[in-house]
Amino acid sequence: MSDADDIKEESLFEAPPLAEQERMLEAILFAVSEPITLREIEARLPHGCDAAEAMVYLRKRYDGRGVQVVRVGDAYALRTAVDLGYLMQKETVETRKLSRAAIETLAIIAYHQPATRAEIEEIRGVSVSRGTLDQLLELDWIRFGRRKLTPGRPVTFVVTQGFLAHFGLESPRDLPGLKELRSAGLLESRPAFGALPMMGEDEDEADLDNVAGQSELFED
Amino acid sequence: MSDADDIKEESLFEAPPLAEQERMLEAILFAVSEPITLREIEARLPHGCDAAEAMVYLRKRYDGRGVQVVRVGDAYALRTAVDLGYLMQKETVETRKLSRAAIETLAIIAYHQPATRAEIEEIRGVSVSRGTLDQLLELDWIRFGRRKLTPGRPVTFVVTQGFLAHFGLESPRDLPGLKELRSAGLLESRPAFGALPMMGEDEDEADLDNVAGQSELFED
Amino acid sequence: MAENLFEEDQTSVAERLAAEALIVDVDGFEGPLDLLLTLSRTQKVDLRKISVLQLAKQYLIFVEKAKSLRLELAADYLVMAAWLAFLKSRLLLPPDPTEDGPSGEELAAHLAFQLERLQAMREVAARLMARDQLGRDFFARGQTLEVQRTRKVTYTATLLDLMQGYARIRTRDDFRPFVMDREKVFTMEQALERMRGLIGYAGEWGDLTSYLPEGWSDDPVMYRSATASTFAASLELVKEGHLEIRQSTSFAPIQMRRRTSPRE
Repeated sequence: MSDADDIKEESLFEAPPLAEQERMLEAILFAVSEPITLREIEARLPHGCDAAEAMVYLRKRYDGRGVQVVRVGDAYALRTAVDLGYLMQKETVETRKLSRAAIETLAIIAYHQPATRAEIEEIRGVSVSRGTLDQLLELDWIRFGRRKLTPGRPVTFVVTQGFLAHFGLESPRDLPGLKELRSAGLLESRPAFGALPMMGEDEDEADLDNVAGQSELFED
Repeated sequence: MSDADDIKEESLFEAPPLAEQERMLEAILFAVSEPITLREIEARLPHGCDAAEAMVYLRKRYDGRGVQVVRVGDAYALRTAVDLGYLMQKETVETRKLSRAAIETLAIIAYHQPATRAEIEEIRGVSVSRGTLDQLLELDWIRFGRRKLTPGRPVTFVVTQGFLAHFGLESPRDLPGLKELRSAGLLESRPAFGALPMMGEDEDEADLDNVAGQSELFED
Repeated sequence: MAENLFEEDQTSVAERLAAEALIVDVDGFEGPLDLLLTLSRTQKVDLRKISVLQLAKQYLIFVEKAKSLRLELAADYLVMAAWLAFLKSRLLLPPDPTEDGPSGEELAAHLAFQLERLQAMREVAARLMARDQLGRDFFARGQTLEVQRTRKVTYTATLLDLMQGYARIRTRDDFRPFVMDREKVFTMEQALERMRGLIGYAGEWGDLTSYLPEGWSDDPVMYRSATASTFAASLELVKEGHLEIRQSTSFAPIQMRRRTSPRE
């Protein structure tokens, strides 16, 4: 291929001006409604576009508006400004009220992730009912993480992007009070030298159950 | 109610500044699932807001952006800019091979055009299903030609520009002839028969069928 | 959350509520740890400075009370009671140097840690739920997905496919119009085709039967069909002036030869 050809080819794929890229980004964010990553955005944009740069401009443009560009994990989404929520009473979705057990289980997974079922039970002092985890899984707020490299290779739970999106968190690091909990040593798993008796048998059972039921899915 | 009360009420419900009204309008337009009228918007906005005026500003703000405020009847909605619609299409193209029946039918039409259905059937030795012709019509590879000036005035089929474009032909005459097919090794054993025996009655029958089925559509 | 209320300074109310809770809401406790946490609140101190000994006593009193009220306690409450009784004795008696395992203080510290951790998790859970939530405080776009996922099926065929298709038809071994597509029928068209190819060589009178196609003489049905069509084809060729045909008497063999001179 000659030099002339090269030049021609380049000009064929020249990226649109940044202002246009910003428009495109805006349209895509608007259209998808679910958080979308820069990589996914770039896959939709014409060749040569820089989604990250366009995003900087777009976020600036929406600063202080009624609609906001929010970050969810490594993805972005458009959401109405929080202070205007009261205008959207009709749009409010009545979510099934979560049980206290479900809320606590969710918090434990979020703050201790990856968390095994045994760990959740140890913290709460009661066994976790299957229904609780099922409900959280169904809400797409938790998912299975990697198996722990401890005897029995128990499955773990982690929170999802859906969880972050729902609670308006950019990342799990933004969980309220995370720093304080950590500095207070409350997120460490201390060896429980058989302190509380009721866990022992129960824990094992739950793990065996997990291993049997999900080994195909999460063995890695 | 006294005048004093009126004044007091008004001041109590002083409308937010226009910029704020615009933010509210923006959030509402974004969150609602259907286009919304100014009246409905005002019902959601705090007392004293002027949705129409805020709308003017909001539309101006979105002018030229990737998202547009569009009017739908007497309602408004946010939509992605029309020129960016292509970014929102995720097309999965599935390519399938044309069926043998369709290829043969197409070939007969191409080589014998204009060809009646009866002629196609005669050459293929089996009846041509309606679906096959429909498929070819839908692909825009064949179209209806003039009716034949034979008893029953059967419709004929000819190939289209789309056909020529797809197969890289300038004209139907560019189709390789039998001789060329043979020399290219595409025709194996025997030489083609001379005249194809035409079955008089049959043709008529099929044509009558055609006429009955399609007279509304193709009578010219 | 209800627990947070207890930490306010209206202790009398909180105490009353807690006392009530102990009796009435036994089933409402989420396990012994939850009960211990509730009991610990009556100590009104930082959980780290809690008197585990006192807590153990309270718990055991609670269990006794429940028994006297004939409340059925789940097994794990009783197991916890036994463990706390053990812990209490450990904390009260001077440590036995011959005994292995953690000291009473270590066990107590761990229990305090567990209570503090559970309390902390409840607090952050409450903070988490108090956050602005999607669909309640902030909203995603209301209109349904605009991204079109179109599944487009395109049919392809190459010119080669086309030509091969055509070639396939035109070279079909026994190509005949489908209406005559019967194995044992030799059509007049076929016979005509065949005769046309043969008459060039028919200089001498030859029997009709000698013009029958090969393989058609054995089966009577095929023989009849081939004879009839060959005869008809012969007549056609006579009509066209290519052939002469004769028969000496009725049922005598029919003979034919190429016409060399035009008919008079």
